Amino acid sequence: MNASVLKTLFSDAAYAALAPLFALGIGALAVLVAGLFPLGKVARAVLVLLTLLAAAALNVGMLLGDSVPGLVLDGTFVADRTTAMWGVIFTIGVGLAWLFSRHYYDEDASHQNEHDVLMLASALGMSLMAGARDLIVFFIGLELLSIPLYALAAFRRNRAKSVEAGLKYFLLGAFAAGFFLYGSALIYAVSGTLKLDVFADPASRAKILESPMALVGVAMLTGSLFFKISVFPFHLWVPDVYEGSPTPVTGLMATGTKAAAFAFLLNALLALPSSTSTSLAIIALITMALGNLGALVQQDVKRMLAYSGIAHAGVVLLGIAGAVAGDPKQGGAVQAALFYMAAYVATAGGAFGVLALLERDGERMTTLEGLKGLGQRRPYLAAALTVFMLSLAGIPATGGFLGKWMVFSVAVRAEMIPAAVVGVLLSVVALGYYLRVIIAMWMQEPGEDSPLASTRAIALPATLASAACVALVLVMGLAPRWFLDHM
Amino acid sequence: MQYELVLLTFLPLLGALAIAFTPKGAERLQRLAALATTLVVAALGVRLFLAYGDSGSDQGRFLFELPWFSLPSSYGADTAVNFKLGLDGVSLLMVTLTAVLMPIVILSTWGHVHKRVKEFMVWMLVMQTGMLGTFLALDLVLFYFFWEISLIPLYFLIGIWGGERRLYATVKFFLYTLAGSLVMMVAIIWILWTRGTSDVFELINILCRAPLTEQLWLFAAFALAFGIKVPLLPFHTWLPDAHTEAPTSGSVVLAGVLLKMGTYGLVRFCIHMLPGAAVEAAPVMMALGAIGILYGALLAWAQDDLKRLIACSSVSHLGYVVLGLFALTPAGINGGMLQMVNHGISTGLLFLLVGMIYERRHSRALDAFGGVAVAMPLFALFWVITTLSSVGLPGLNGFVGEYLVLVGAFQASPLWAIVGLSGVIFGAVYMLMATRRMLFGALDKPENRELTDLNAREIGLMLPLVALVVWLGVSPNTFMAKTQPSIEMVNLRIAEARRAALAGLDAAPAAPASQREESAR
Amino acid sequence: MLPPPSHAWLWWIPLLPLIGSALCGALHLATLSARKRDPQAKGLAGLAPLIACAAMAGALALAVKGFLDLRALDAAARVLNSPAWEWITVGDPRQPWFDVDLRLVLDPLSSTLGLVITGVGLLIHIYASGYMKGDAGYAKFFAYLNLFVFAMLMLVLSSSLLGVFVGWEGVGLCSYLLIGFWYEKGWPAEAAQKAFITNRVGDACFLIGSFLLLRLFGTLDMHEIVARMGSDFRLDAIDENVKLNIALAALFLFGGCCGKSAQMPLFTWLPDAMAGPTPVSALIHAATMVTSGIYLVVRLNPLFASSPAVMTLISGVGVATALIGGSTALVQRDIKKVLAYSTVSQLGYMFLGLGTGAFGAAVFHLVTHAFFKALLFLGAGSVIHGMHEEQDMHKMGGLRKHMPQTFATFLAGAAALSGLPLMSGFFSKDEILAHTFNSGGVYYAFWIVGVLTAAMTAYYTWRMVALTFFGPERFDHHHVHPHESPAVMTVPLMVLAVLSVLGGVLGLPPVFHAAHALNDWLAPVVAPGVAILNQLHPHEHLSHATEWVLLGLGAAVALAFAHTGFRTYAAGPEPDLAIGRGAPGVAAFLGDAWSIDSAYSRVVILPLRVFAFVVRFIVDQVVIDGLVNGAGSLAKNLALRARGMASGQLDAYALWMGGGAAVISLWWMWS
Amino acid sequence: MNVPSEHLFFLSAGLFSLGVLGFLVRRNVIVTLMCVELMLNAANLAFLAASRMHSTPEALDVQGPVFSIFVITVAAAEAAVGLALVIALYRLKQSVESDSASEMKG
Repeated sequence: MNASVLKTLFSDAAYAALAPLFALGIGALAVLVAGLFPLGKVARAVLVLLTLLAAAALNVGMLLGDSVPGLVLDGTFVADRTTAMWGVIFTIGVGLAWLFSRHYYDEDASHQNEHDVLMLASALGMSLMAGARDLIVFFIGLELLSIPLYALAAFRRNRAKSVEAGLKYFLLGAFAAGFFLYGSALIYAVSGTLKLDVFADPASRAKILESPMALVGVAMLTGSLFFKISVFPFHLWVPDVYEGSPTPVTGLMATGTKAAAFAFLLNALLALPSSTSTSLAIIALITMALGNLGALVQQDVKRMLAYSGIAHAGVVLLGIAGAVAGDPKQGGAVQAALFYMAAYVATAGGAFGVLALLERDGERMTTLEGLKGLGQRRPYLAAALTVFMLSLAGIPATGGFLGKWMVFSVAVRAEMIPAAVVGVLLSVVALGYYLRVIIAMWMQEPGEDSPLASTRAIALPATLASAACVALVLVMGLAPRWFLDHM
Repeated sequence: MQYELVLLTFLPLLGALAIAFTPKGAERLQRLAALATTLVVAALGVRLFLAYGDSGSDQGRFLFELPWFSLPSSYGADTAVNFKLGLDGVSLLMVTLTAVLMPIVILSTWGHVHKRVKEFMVWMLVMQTGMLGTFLALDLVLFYFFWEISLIPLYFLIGIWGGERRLYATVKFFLYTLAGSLVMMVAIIWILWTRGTSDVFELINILCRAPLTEQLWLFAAFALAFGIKVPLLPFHTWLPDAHTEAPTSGSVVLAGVLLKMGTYGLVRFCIHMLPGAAVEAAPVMMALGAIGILYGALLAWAQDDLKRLIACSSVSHLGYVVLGLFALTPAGINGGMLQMVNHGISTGLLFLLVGMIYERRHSRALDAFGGVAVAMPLFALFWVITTLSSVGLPGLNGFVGEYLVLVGAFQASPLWAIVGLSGVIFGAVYMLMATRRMLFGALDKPENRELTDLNAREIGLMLPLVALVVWLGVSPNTFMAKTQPSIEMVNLRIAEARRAALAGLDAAPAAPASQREESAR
Repeated sequence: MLPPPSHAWLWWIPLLPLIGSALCGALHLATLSARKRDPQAKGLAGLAPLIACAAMAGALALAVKGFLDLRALDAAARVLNSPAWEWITVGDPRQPWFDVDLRLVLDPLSSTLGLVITGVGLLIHIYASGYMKGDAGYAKFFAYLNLFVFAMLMLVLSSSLLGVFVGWEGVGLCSYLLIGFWYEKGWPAEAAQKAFITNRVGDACFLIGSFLLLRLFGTLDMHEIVARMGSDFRLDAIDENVKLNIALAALFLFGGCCGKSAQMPLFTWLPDAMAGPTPVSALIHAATMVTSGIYLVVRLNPLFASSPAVMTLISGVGVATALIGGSTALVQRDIKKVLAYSTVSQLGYMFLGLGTGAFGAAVFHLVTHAFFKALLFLGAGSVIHGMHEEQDMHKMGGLRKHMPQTFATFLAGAAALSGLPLMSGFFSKDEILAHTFNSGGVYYAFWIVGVLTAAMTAYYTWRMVALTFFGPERFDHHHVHPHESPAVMTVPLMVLAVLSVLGGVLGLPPVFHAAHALNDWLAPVVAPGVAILNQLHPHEHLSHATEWVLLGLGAAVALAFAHTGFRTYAAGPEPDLAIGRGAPGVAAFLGDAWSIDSAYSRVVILPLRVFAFVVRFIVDQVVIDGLVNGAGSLAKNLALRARGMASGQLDAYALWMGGGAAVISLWWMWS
Repeated sequence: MNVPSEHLFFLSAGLFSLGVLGFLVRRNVIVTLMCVELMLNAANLAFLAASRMHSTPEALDVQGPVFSIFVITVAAAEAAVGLALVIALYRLKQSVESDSASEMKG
């Protein structure tokens, strides 16, 4: 390998493309190193914040800039407006999780530094996944995201639930990774390449997919991605892991991980033959049904939101199925999924964040019983959670509504109207449990054993984060033009 | 650009925001602020009504239009979704009714809302914005926005200030109505994608030429959403529950305005936008309307809870509206439109009255009363006037609408008109039964002896409505003259569709190219 | 066609009572608020009768002016037209799809009715100011009464069928309010409800009739309809389908008349309506409202005349109602009930006459009946008043000594009702029977029943007179002190007595070689119908000889049965008890008006009520709402089942994943 | 030595299946972890086999070997995290059976 090759590989465009990743990576290392020095809490926080802001700024710069680097590194990584938008979404997701984690681990505060590093590393993984045009790159990104999350899930290692969550996530995640690798190997065996652009040309795609081996490979790959985005029948880990993990981490899993997996899935769409659209749609509908039904009987709001997340994954998958079937609108599915996930990150991130805040008052606060009368005790928190619930339910004036609209639009455009109708009707079931949260907060008096009014003030970072989520959700619902134009 | 409609629509929301930031205990301030806001809105509404002449553009007046965002369409350019508000003959009466009814409703809360006043007023005002927006929106997406948003305030109003089974009722209401709306959403998505515009009047011009099968599918989706909202038999079961549990003011708004969103939608979209399908589906819709009249009346007759009885009577009365609209004759449509207003006024009054007696007696069971007229003669006076308006006595508002509906329906289908006519009889049966059991007879129950008659506030808030009852009954032309040009446009479309159907043609499918030209305007 | 609308003053005829009503209503409200401070306060309620009577007098004066104006015109041109109130306009006002213009039209028919309404009405108002004195709702009563007169005048003056309907329902409303005037007693409220709802059944028929007319003629203006019946709707110019539609319209309109005029099968409300104060019974349930059905048929006479089957039906219904009413009146103990069933019966006569095409005769009987039945009701009211609200004739007797003026006037009314020779009722009833006899065919049977009913009428009338005013005094002297009513009540009685006795001069039979004033007066109105009837089956006028025979027969029957009735009961009510002992079944059957009302309760109302509950509890709650709630519980059940999937076991989760991947692979390979 | 590539694929498929099966039936978390390793290495084998298939004597297809190296690296990291979790589990439950980590369900 000579210098000229390296020069073409690491061109200016490549540096530009990778700049956000560098920012995150350097930041993560810096925070890690900073842990060695007796720096104040604030200083370390500033460091994390700076890292995230830098990454976000670089992404936004790419989003608004005149030109984008495009495919770099021999076509294994892409940096365009879409990945930049994903990058913004990831940084927001991680930033939210980080902000809400500020005062979460009172008893484990000594490891806050490691926690922050892991979070930043996972952000790096997400960005890598979103830009990956090569299975190797994607795998590295995936593991860079997953391994920190395994650790984060079990971060409260003195609690059985947390460790159980970490273990389950880890084992099943590794299991899924095995599928991913084997699937990649099969595709590689047939096509002779690990780059995704081999699927871009319809002729070569058709040739590859003629081979059953490649089809099995694609199926295994898809299955492992389904695991990350929590689609039936790969979704079962989600409730347990979400429930057991520390709530800010759950928020991160629900938002960032899922968004990253979707980002790659949309890139990998080309690999899926249009004949799979029916099966994808059916899987999507089953996922929505199981997610919504599962949530319907939960008492713990965290677990309920886990199931709700499954259902939401089903919704996006329906859009993807539409795209696979043939969305006459070029890039429509990507736009829809981006918008949907952006709204979902703000919404679910905010919702888990509020739950994290409530949890400090005692574990039971995240149950429906514990939420009773919250509207009277803490009207602002309750109002924020209400907005999030309405957005999750897809009620207008929230980002969730327009996201739902756009995703179902994809299905309608692909003329999968029966699936779209069943899908929207399943979201009525979903409303059933979102309303229960609202009912508990506003319409029921606190029970006898409900927690008393908390005297603890809410920390500034969390307040800011919640307010930002509410604002984002509402802006996306009411004035979505900017987002739509940039997605 | 004219800002009247924006002001009208969002003034309540501003008021709500202002009230939200008042201190917690300042109930008097909150009540007065809400009242003041709604009074200003009512004044604006009346001004618009008066300024709305009987000639002018029929594609929306006082137009306000701002580009909002765009969504994909099957044409090169994206579908521009505009924030477009406009008033026309179809929405005029409903907008005015919404504006005028709200101060009355707010004033009525003095008597029955004692907890969490601030929140109550906020939700009431938010609801007004939602309702006005629904009626004024001349963009399909915007319409859907407001349509769904207006569910939330009522959800809270019933859920927080409702009766014993309020949670059941409010969830049922929300889920049921939403289920229908979501199917409509799919239809709207389809329209936007295939037609490349979301402007209501453009779509009205485009979709009437859509193939009949497509029209019928779209019709089914829209009619389901509106039918549930109306509510049309057999989708009505949420209504009695919601009404029974809602606080008085919630019931008044629900009956007075919210249900009309459904009938408004039927006129605006199912009939005007999809005339071909409307002509095809008219027999079914008329049948549902007519059977609904009878069914609701029988249901009401078998109730012992006063409020539930009136709720069931709503099913019956709205059956008239649907019967009239889908007669698809000028008389029927005019009657249906008028009947919407009439029902809003008279059923609103009935709910107010039930609320007033409930505040005093804490019971709504018919058996708990008897001889109330002796203790509360003024209450009895208002009740009887309202009852008569509700049963359609000539000279009061109910009659004109009912008669036009039946005339129109008879032209289209004597059978369903006669079935609907049974409502004239049964309407009297249940209303007079309720009146007799509550007002008349001996004042023999000790709890009833202590009842005090209506006070000045209660009389004052009902007087405007009673005046409307008489005015609409004696001079309906004041109102019909204004709506007439717009309804004439609907009639034209129906006539075209009828001709097409008679000619045995699938409503001539226009070439996509010409549609594009039209939408490109 | 109508003359130009130049008589705006016509509006004042109904408006004066309306204003009076509003003023009296205001007085009542003022009284109510005064009573809040002092429960015994009367406030200004005492002014109410003055206002009401003034309004009535004004209306009467205008009606008289109208009558005189009409008289001054040529017979063919006797129509006064008022400007229209454009009530309902659907579509462009210049070329509406459908419009209703309310205009008032005074012609000989509406003028006659208007005079009766305002004239008899005024007398009853005056009477009521004495009768109702001291009642808590004194002012309210006059507000209702004036409102009634307004509605009744709208009914007879409107040229549009919908205008008629305004009055039609308006009088129904006032009837409801006035029957239930003493609602705190309970049963008047029930009677009121029954009256309103039974009338509504008729009103629904009326509406169907109006729809059919609208479909046929494209207008609801009755003068136009009548005119067109003579032009483009001539029987020889239309096909069977149109004929059928005309017949249907006539049939449904007659259905409406059955409700309002208490004919079979809808007559059952009228006897119950006696729960109202007696002046109400006199005004509404004898003199005016119940005759609106007759008015409507006469007004639309060519329409009815064109459908012979409907005409026969009208006669049949009329005569059947007459028989049922008359026979029921035979055994009633309540004096007002006797009069009520008598009214039902007399209305039956009027319809019998209408069915034979004797429109003039029917109106003639309407007018005389208004006089004598109002008189009898007011007399009965005077008796009841004097007897401290006692209505049972078995507890009366010998009252002629205590209330001489009432007694004397009552006798005049009884004579007229029973058709004693030369009384007003004699001529009007005879004219109807003569027409029936002359119609031949099935009408002979009707005639026989008519004569039979006439006999019954004479019998029960004089039974009533005997039981009330003759025989031993059967009341408790300690508690009841019968007394004559004040002048304000007896003077109207006297006026009415004079009218009852002399009313016959309006329509002397041809054999008297005098002009039949009323028939001549009404001729322009009824001419189209009569022409059609003559065209359908021309028949000769009765010969003078036959007419003498019929007159004689009528007189003989009346005298004989009046005598029998009087003699049987002159000594007291024992014969009643004897019938009760001898033939309890018959007595009960007749006393209960042939058990028709209870049959309705069993066959119509009860099943409907049961059906309503079935709808509520089974159809609505179990089936429809069951489906809705079922969807909810289905979701919940499914959810509980789906829950088992998440067992918490790692290997189970992995199995799902592995299996899922395998299935997806196979699926994709296979498809 | 000229083993046909197909044989290598069969071997790797067998190893992978073995890993999956082991994952499914064994309860001991450490054994499960080993099974995962087996799956990863089966994939590695497949990568290398494929690489051999696509390589010509002139040009080696490096994608497969590169991926394998990454996989080995990642597997090491995974093992580190995994074993740490096992220790945490053991500290809390005194057991390394996966059954002991099934508190949350439903």
